[in-house]
Amino acid sequence: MYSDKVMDHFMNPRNVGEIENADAVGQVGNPKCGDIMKMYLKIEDGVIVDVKFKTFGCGSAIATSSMATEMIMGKTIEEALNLSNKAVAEALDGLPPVKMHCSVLAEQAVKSAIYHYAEKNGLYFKELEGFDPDADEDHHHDEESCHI
Amino acid sequence: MYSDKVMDHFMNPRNVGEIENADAVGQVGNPKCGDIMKMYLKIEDGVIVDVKFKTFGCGSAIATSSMATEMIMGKTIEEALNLSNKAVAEALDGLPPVKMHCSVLAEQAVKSAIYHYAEKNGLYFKELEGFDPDADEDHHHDEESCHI
Amino acid sequence: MRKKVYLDYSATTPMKKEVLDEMLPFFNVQFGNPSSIHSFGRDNKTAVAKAREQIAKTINAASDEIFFTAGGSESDNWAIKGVAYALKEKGKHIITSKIEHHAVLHTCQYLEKEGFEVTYLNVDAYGLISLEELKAAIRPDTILITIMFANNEIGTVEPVKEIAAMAKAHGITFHTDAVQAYGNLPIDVKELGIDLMSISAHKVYGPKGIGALYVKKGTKLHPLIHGGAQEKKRRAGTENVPGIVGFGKAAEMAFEDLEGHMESLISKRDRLIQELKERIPFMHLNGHPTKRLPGNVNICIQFIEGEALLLSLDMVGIASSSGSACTSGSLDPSHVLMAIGLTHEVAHGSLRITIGDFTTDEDIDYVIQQLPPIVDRLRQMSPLFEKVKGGN
Amino acid sequence: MRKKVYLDYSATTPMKKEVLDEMLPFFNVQFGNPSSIHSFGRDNKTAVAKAREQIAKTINAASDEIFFTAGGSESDNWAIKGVAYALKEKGKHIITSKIEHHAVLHTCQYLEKEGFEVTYLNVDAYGLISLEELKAAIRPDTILITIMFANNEIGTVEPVKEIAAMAKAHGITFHTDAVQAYGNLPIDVKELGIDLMSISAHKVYGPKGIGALYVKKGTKLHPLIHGGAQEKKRRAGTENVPGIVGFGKAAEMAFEDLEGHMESLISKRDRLIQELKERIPFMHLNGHPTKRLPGNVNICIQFIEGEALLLSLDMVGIASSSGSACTSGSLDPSHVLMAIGLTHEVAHGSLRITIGDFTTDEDIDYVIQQLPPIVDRLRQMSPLFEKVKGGN
Ligand SMILES: Cc1ncc(COP(=O)(O)O)c(C=O)c1O
Ligand SMILES: Cc1ncc(COP(=O)(O)O)c(C=O)c1O
Repeated sequence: MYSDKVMDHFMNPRNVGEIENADAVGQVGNPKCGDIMKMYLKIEDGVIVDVKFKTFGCGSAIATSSMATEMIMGKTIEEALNLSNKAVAEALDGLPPVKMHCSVLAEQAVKSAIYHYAEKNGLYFKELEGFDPDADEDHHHDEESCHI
Repeated sequence: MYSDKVMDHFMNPRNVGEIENADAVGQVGNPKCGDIMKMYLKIEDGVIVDVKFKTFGCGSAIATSSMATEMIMGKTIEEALNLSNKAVAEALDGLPPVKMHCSVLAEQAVKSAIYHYAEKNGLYFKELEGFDPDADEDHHHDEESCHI
Repeated sequence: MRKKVYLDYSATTPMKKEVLDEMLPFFNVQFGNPSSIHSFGRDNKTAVAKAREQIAKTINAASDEIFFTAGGSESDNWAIKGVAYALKEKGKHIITSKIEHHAVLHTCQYLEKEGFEVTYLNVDAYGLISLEELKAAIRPDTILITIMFANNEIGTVEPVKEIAAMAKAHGITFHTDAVQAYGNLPIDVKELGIDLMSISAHKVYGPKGIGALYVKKGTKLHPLIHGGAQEKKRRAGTENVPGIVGFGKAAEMAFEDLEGHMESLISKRDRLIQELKERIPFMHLNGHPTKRLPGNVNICIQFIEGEALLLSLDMVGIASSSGSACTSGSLDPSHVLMAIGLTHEVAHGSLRITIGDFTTDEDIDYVIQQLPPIVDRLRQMSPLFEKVKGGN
Repeated sequence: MRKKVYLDYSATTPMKKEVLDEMLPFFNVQFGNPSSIHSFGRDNKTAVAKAREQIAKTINAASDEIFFTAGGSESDNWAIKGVAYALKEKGKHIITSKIEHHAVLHTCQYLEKEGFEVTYLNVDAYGLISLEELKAAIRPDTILITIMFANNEIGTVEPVKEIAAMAKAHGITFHTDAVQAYGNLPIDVKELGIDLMSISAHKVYGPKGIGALYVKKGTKLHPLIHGGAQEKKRRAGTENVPGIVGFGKAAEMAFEDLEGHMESLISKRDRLIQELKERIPFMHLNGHPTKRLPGNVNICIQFIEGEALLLSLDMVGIASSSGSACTSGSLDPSHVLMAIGLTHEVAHGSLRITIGDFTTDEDIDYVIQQLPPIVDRLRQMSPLFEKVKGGN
């Protein structure tokens, strides 16, 4: 079902945990739908110098969180914002079709953290235009529609 | 499916053939329905001294014809008329339910032969009361109703 | 031991050893439910996918157009009821033929009781439907044409491509019961234009209790068995993994050398027909002489009755049938033999000998040697034959 | 080789060796079609009759009340649609519960689209239906009550006898899906008053792809699969002889010492529940503590998600499930867990461990040893657990 890479990142996830006094924290997902991702960033001079995550969710949710943290570590904010869910999935040698939404969550967790960071620091990133950190919650008014 | 007795009488039928100048001949059944029995009797002093049959039909039709000839051989006409289909079937150690009509045909073939004998010789047998040698044919106006 | 010659391949086939070998691990080693996430189940998902691919290949279908069922009868029921209920708002008229297998006929008759209308096409003396009659039967409310690929009793092969083309021209779904044709004739569903096709494993040296329905992508069809999400939610029930794996292997093997298989059967078939004709008077072949299943011999032997013939053959170890195996519970002559215009008397004397991959030339010789004296013996007992002899 | 512990017996069971041994000859030696007259077929008729008798005995039915199908799903579909269409002139209302298997639920939902009305009874926190609610749901046009014998996810055993009595008092046909109960609980269909009952072989160490429907004599029921005269004309299709023979043997074996089987499973089950409770905080048992299948353990482990749990267990060789195996294709939390009132969050953390005849005490020990650290590890990663710890 899962690639070896997914299983590796699930069994040995990188960067699990919290960052005390993180510069940016973002959380996406909904416990109703069975997955929540929380991302902590430490940012220095526009560069992500540390990142941690906590995830409640299935194997691929944990694996994509782990992979996403690896992919943005040491990157600039702009680079991190350009991280696409497809790139995360590809880095994991692919995900089963029903699990692609997990990679979307990972992308959004990063964006959400940076969104709050930008808000707090009065910064503007064109990559965040149109991004709504609460969009995911809204999706779920209809409980039937988790993971569409 | 069939008892050993049935298979024996089917594979080695007794009294197959015709009797030239038979005293009594009876035929019942209908080729449409897949079985015809023809019974030939030689009768002396009210006793059946010889009997032969020819049958077009399934295994149990042949076996019941054979068994019926054995059972009436040497018997008086009255005794032969009292031969019931159940007795024939029992003598064969039973027949499958769907094949019970074959034993009925055997009983009727005997009755039919004696019926014509009685007609020709102006005899009366109370056992034949109500017997209609053509009844079987009548059943089959409706082609669907072979072997009810 | 007494000689045993199995010549009833159209009723069912022995499973090939290679098929059994493939199946064995799935009974108690790799036994998991394919829907499960753990390793016992995951491997089986792969095994099922492989079998689906094996079967798809043999008929030039995509593997996601193959849906496993419990056999030919379920496939027929699913296809016919599935289309009928899915399209009932569009129309309620179905066209079929008079010589279909009971799995098709009785399903159609059931639908008649439920408010559908069914036209049963006639066939000619060979068992072929008429394309003109089919065309004339098509109505604006016709939703389904279901005509068998090849007949199980008399072996006649119907003009499937032409029927499919006509169905397509009128926007009507076309189903064909290919239970007998599959593995015995080349079938390219795309080239032939088939929308739905029923097949069954036990007719091609695979296991009993497993079949498939080919469903062309986009075909509207209600499920017959609702429930779990198996078979892409179109046919529920825990997958019969050993059966599916066995079917896959059997399918693959059946098409490894289809040409060779056909040639070998046809030559044995035609020799048997020829030799019997020369030895048995008042006998004739049912079905079409050439548009016919490679392994099918169906003859009527006059003045005697089929069951007596079967029993006598069985006593010398030859297994054959008289009419469809499925109908042997009934005593009415076969509806197929009636449809090709035989009288009841003649139809009662029908004998079907169907040959297959394990049939040898010696087996054919054995039948040629054994059948004529049996016919003689039974005719000597028959009051119908008497008259014929008298007339000689 | 890595340790492998199969604890998903409710999804499917490995076939017992004795069952396979019984089946083997029917694949390619005694392989005939039971409908055939010749010796290859005749013997198989006997084999099928024997299996029918074996199964009938286990539930105190007459053997002509047992009809073979392709599995539990087909049996459920047949029973429900069969009664619905047979009695639709009398009424179009059906009563079932919210915790039925999808084979029942989706069939009922299909019938709703076809013009029937269905009442889905609630269950309490244990998964038990309420007899009062059932009584209140009965209408003059109610034709069928279908309530499962025991639930496949949480193991709860329903008050079948009382339901049957109520159905009978109102002249309503009663069907029960006993796919999980059969072989794990004593079932006397006469004493319980059951009209129709679905069972499936692969849940009792028999083959996949074979099941049965018990049909009490006189029960009005349309066929689901029309065609040949098999199964007394009520279920068409060449008999899956090896499957049927295997089912017969498996049934016989399952009831040789049902008491012993139950005792052994219950003691392992209760020990596992107890030990896990002591080791894992924020965990609770789903389903009824005693009115429960002997082999069923179903727990919710808060703050973590079921699939992650399953995968982690799989990595140490433990096969288990989260919700019904059939529903694992979907990502929605199980409808059963919703029906007993769990929140989505909690339901997502469900784990079903089902034990069976090959489960040893060491297997139980292994789970007790392996599960708690896995839970710990996943909770350490969970943002939901964070808060709880904070609150401590
Ligand atoms: C309660 C219940 N009903 C029906 C079924 C369906 O049985 P099968 O998978 O044999 O079709 C199952 C198992 O999947 C079940 O647990
Ligand atoms: C033409 C045809 N259709 C359907 C069937 C039914 O297939 P099954 O017995 O696998 O259900 C058969 C064989 O019995 C058949 O010959």
